[in-house]
Amino acid sequence: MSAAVKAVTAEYFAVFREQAGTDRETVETAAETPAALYQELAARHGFAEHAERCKVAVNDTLSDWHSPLAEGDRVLFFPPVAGG
Amino acid sequence: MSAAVKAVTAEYFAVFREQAGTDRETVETAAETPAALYQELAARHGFAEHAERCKVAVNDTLSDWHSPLAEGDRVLFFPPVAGG
Amino acid sequence: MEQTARMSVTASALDIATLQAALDDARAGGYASFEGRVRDRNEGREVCALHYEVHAPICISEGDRIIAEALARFDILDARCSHRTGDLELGEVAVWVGVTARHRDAAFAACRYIIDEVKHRLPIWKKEFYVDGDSGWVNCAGCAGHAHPGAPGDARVAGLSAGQDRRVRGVAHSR
Amino acid sequence: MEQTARMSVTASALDIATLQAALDDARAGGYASFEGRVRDRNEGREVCALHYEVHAPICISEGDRIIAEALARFDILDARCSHRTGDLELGEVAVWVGVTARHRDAAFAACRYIIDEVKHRLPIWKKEFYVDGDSGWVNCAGCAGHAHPGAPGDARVAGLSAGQDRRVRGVAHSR
Repeated sequence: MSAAVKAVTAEYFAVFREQAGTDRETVETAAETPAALYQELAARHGFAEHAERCKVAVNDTLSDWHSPLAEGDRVLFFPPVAGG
Repeated sequence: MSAAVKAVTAEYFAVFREQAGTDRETVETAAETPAALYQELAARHGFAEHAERCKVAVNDTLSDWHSPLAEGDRVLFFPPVAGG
Repeated sequence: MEQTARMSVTASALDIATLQAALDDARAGGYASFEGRVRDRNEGREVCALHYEVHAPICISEGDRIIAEALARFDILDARCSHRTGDLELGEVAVWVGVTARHRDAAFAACRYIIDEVKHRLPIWKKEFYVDGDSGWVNCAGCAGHAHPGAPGDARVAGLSAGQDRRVRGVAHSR
Repeated sequence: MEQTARMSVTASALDIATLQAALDDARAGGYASFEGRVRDRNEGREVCALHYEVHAPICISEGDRIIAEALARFDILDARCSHRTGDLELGEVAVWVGVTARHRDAAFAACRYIIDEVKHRLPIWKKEFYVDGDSGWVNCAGCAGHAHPGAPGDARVAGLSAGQDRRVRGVAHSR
């Protein structure tokens, strides 16, 4: 697993934004997917939600958690919605 | 069947009113129920609906077709409603 | 001492904002409503106007009974219904139902229940005027089969010119 | 060349009369609508205000997709949805759905479909402020069990003060 390190922007909403203490940050990461990136960031910021209850968008389009990440991507992390 | 003849008022609505050519009339009848009265009046005015598709009210209260009729009752004949 | 009716009948345009305001309730998380309107065709014929004939006292008492049934059956806060009478033009609202509830499940279910029952139980008759100059009272061929309210093909027209042969079980038509 | 969105997001009070007027259609025999409102309690706690956070671009694109699904699935004429963002007070309308159809079956079914999907798929988060001074983001414990939208007990609050131990499958609460 010698994946290249890339710079991406992580954007946070609602409870993620409050827990991260910011609405966006630039991250240097070897993560190849939004799922892997989420694991890194959840550990760093203490996000309590499993990814399967959340959604992710890449460059303002809803995305699969296992799509490939590219240099410069904006990755939006959406906590569970209000639902009911 | 030597039922006493009584005077009742028949009131007609919508297609019944148009077919009877009046909205109400006084009727001398031996009919003991609204159902029997309807048969008389349907024959006279050419009402085309079966009573089971219609409703009847006596003195402004929805009534059973087989309730007893009394002298002076106002009997309201309701053709089928628009439904759908 | 009698409670104000939740059902109303009116000869002028329905004032839905006012009707709806009577349902305001801080406990309400959901408000479901339905408007039945005069549309430009029915059963394939072009409609240009509509006349509703109503027996108001029984409309109101039976409409109130329907709403009381909805209040007993569903977890709703309140409900109202209002129906027009007289002459209506295309696009006008003929009937309105509004329901408030804590949650939307009950609001939707009760709103549907009320409009279905109103359409089948209230003494309200609809006379359609067609672009071709004809007119006729709209009947409900499915009234005996009440289990399928609103099913396509439910509405039929009993024309005024048809004769005695219409006196058959079911409905025959002038069309 | 892009078609105007049928979904909208707005920071000011929803102008339902204008939203509804966009749906006027002479072919419409029925109009079904739903309003979701801020209510005074949720899960037994007294609510005094609400804040909605929204990701508008995806709200609009995904909301439009939901309405397109409804147009394909149900025999309706048109539909619209609008959602508030920002700070709301008790009783204010947070979300509105309106649907026109020739017949009410389709109008009700599509209205229900749209509000259910909107509540579960759009990136909209609700923060409740309670009378006791506490606040929290409202989550949906049933999101994985999407089959029971709106079921009682669906909504849960993920409080802001809870720690790492909340990182379990399902939801843990600050209450």
